[in-house]
Amino acid sequence: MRRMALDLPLLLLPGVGFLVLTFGLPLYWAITGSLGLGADGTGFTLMHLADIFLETKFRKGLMMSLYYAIAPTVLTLFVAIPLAMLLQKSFPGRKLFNGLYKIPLAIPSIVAAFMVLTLIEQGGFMDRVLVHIGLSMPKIVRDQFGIGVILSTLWKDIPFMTLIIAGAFGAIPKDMVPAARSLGASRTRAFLMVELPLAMPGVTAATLLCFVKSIGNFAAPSLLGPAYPLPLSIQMYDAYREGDWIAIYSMGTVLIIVSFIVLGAYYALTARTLQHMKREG
Amino acid sequence: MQRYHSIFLSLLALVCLLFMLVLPIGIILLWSVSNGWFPPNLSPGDYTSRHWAMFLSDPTLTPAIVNSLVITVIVTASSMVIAMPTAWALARFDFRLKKIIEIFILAPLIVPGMVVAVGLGRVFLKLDLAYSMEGVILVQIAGVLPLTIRILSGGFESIPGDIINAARTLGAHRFAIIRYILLPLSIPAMLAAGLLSFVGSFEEFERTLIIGAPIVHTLTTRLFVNLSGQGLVIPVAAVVSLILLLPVLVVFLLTSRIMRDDVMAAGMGKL
Amino acid sequence: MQLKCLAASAAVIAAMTGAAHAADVTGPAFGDTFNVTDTSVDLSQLTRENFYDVLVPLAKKDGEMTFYSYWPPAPLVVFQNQIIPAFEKKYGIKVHFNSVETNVGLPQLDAAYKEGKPSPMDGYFSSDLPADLNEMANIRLTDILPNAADLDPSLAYEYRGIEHNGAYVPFHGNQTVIAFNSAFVKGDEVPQTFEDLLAYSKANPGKVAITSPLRGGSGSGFLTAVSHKLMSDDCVAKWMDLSADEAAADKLVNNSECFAPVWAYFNDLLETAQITNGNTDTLNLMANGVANVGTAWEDLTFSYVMGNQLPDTVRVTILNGGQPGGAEGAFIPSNTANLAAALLFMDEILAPEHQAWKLAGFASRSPKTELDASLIPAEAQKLLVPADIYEEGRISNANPVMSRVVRDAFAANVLDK
Amino acid sequence: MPALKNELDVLDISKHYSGVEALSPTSLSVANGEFVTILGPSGCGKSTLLRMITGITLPSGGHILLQGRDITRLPPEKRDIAIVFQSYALFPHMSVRNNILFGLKMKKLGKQEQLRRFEHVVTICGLGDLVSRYPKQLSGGQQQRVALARALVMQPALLLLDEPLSNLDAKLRESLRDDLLALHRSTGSTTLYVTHDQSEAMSMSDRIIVMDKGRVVESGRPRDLYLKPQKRFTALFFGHTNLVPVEAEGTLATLPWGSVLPLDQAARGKGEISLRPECISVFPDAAGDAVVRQVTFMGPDIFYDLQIGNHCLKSRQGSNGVPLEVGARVNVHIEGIATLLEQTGSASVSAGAAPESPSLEGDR
Repeated sequence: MRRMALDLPLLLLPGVGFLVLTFGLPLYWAITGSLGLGADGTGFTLMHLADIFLETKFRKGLMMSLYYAIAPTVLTLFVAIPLAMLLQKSFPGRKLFNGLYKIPLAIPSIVAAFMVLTLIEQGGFMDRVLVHIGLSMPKIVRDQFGIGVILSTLWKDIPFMTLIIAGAFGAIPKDMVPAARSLGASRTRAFLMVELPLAMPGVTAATLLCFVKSIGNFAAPSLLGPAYPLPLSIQMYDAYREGDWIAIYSMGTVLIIVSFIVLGAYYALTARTLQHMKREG
Repeated sequence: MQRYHSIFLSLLALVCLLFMLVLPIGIILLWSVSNGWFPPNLSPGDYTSRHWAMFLSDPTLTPAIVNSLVITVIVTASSMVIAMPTAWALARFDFRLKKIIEIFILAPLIVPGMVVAVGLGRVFLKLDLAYSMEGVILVQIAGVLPLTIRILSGGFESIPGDIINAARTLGAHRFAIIRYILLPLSIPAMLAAGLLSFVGSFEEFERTLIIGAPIVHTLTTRLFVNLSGQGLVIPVAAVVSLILLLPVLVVFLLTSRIMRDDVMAAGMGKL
Repeated sequence: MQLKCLAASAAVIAAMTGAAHAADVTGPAFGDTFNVTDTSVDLSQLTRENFYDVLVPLAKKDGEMTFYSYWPPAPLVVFQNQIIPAFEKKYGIKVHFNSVETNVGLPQLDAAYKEGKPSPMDGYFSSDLPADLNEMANIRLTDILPNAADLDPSLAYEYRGIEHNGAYVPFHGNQTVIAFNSAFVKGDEVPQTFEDLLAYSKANPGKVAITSPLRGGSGSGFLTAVSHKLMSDDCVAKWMDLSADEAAADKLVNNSECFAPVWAYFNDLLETAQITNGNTDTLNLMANGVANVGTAWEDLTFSYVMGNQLPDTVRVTILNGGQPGGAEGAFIPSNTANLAAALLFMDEILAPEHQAWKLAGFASRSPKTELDASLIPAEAQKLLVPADIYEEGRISNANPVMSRVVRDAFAANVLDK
Repeated sequence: MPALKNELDVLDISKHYSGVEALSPTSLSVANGEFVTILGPSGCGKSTLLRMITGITLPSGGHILLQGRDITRLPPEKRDIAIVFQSYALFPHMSVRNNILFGLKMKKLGKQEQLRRFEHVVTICGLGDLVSRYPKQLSGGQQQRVALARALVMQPALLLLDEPLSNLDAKLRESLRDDLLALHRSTGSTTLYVTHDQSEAMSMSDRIIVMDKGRVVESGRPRDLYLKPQKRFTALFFGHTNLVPVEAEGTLATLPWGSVLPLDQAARGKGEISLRPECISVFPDAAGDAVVRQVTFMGPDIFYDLQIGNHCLKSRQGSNGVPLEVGARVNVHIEGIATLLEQTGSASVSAGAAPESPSLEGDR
């Protein structure tokens, strides 16, 4: 026991210490900077933060950031869960598919956005194919709903989420479904009442990860999104180019707050179910 | 009936792969050698290697590739070394602040890289780390560390405690346990974490740009200008995309043969 | 040879007698004091005449320098393939060249300056200037560079509404234009006025692409052009007042009726025209045959057509009333570590042979009065704005504060609708 | 047609996976209220058989009838069969209460009926204080009882138990074995029990079906299988035995050292018989033809390893007498009637397949 008391801080030190220095400190500066403290500051004020909610372009930008994060995440869920189920089954070529479907994970998101652009833009490849059968592509690039952005985010998110959820399904003890079936649950009900709840930790974690990956998404909205409103990620980059540190810190702080609220909600929601499933009980 | 079913699934998977992977990559391949490709043509009317030649003869490309590889490898290796003890502590010990520490470790995934990089950039200037490889490596490690810790600790959790006890009773000391028991058993987790770090570091853009560019360019920051809305010339962007695609794809395909999905999924799947 | 002797003696005389005179008339720095951190060069003694004699030995001692360039494809090649090799050969000074996305070097410069560190670049060809010129770039380059003697005076001291007093050496002349595909837009359909453009858009919904002023220069140029044409003279005068501050800008833009016709025009136009994410986005739409008319940069359109990324039926014009043009340039940060080399390089970029090379190859118009578009091969001439329109068509910009306020107001009054 | 009194009839059912036979055509039946055990080493096909009976896997051939109804192709939820898995397969995200109620809810039983059955099963399984706990908060034995309760509450036509005791420690296993039997008697449920533990099988079953390598070796009452196995495999699988070569002549068998035993059936030629250690008595005799080579004290019993001629014999005696010393000469007396083992079929028993140590423990 005495050894553990000594070991633990030593073991935690490299990872946690590194993150405190390279992440905790910048975070602290960002938050103090947004409050008007710190190097560029003019004294404590909440105005910079309030601006994000008061100024139209920031407020709409925040909404847009949330939209670009939530919409694809929700849509991804609907595709990734069936896909993860599919991967539990055996069919000819499953191995190949299992190897290849993850490729988008390795493709930089800006390349992904570019590929989506060449495919689905008006006058892009799909459009040219459709022209030959007398149809034309609807406007889904630069459209007000950001469909192009969402498609390109989906392209990267679906394999990511499928991987995690397939892992979660794969980890369910093999007798669970037969047990439910023998107790009278149909295939669907066994899925809804046993498999899905058991895979839920994986599903929620995947959802959270997709959400946080998308909320900072820069490339796709920049290439495929509507010209207005611009999500905070792009506005931050613009502010950086203009050397507007305060704006970066304020937008950053708001994004941090939003993300932490989501993270907090996630833990609050999952804490109870997780607790029962934990080994220690 | 069963047979019918599985053939349908195969077809579906095949169509998905064709449409989602082969088609987009094929099209940018065509674009990269196109010399004028206007609608309604389904293939370029004329071909040229000009766009490739322009890039491959660019003297700044080689240093960027070298930087990318060096940085990516160092980031992957160091994040592994840094993550290992912490991941072990999180996997094996129960302590009061565990939840807090877990959340803190996850947080860098959530906070936009720009915020971190801008803050660090100022300090790095003071420390003469700005525009240096060291600086870029440090800031990138901060980005890949959370997932590395998660996946490794997931892997460590799955090592039965009895194995270690058994090794102890057989006279293994701490170092021997690590060397002969823990390392071999955590190879799948290390592989999964390493792959994710590799990809993450390679495609990292915001932090590298702010801390390193333009003195230290990686392939990604070097080529970003050709892909951003400001400078997007499609054939050039196509060449750039393929150049960016190649290294990660090669690494990915190589490792995916020996990589275990469940390990990667397990690490990320329980936050 | 003889000429060189002459120049040298002139320099000596100038150095002996002309110091006081130079400070009065063509003082090298626009601040009263120099705050360059590299004191190896005595800027107060530097003139066009003694330029090379003083600098070449000092620059050779520097031995190397770093130059940043922002991206437009043509100037990149011009630096990489033309100017830098020539410069390195001539002086034996190594140039570390970095291409950066638009102006990301500026925050780096700003950060380095605040930390008291040397600037990451010794010269920077950027589309924007540091905010605080007095502190960060205050050398009157256009008055001391020998190759700057024949600069177009309208470009030598002012850029996009910023009075820089010569700290920003114009390098690459550009012009915002309306590009159109002459295969589809024929004869009298070609818009000549803003009304024409509106009418064409209404008749051909979706066929006009307007770059978002938030995302690209051709868009903000178009916004400037519309404002210039549609606002009353009184409003235009207030708007173009280069000394306008935040309050004045806010008053004019948000609390007067001046911009009402501008917003009305855009709101009308954008009912049928589409707004794009950048200069190249607009051109790509035209290449895809989705748009027939779009806002663009003259040189970018030129290089697109020359590179087969746009059909060779695309032409450019300037609408009646003028569209903004100017010359992007380069500056030397006050915290450069290699001042002498940087000064020499700034001079090099204005050398007539380089300027002619890029003009002929990339329609990158020269700010030097002696070089005009006639250097461009005849078959490429058709891709430029016709000379008669060009001469009258160039208008200048409001100052940056004003431009930003107008841009935000555009977002609120047009894009947000 | 099968007789209708049988609850379960399995007719020539078989399974092969991509050409590899996991189960040869197998038939068996379980009568109403009967407790039948399938016994065999791991990998003998018993789990496959069980999974087909529950409907988790579909058979490659043959039929399964439950109460005379063909259920071969019915999905698991439509069969009136409940199963207790070796892993218990308790739903970790549900409390004990919800685990038990799960099947009743699936069957959409009335609330009253649900409650009645729930309380009954909670009582008989002794789960009173545990109902609001979660599976991970229970001990192994408690989990096992919950799994059993979850199955029993369905009042299934057939209850399947798949090695339900194998994850428990020895002491618990024994007490739960008794509980299981008591439950079986009180509910009268028709039960098919799968195990690899012969002592479990013998102590609980009305009938045992011995399986090996994907086929049934033999079946019968525990006592018959133990004392009069027909197959070498059965003889070896049930505890300790002495396999002794004999010469049969009529109803007499001559052992290698000259002793003669009666046979239950007339036969002729060379053969092999199984002699249980407890059928071999030893008496100290300085002129005896056997020598004690090893003495193993087992508490209630003593095992003597004897050498007679060049054969070894294991004998089991009560430990209340005066123990013999190693090296003592003894006389051997063999009781009972021997059965010649069939040499065909699954007679080849690999050394590892006979579970020696559990049998010693279980035979006390």
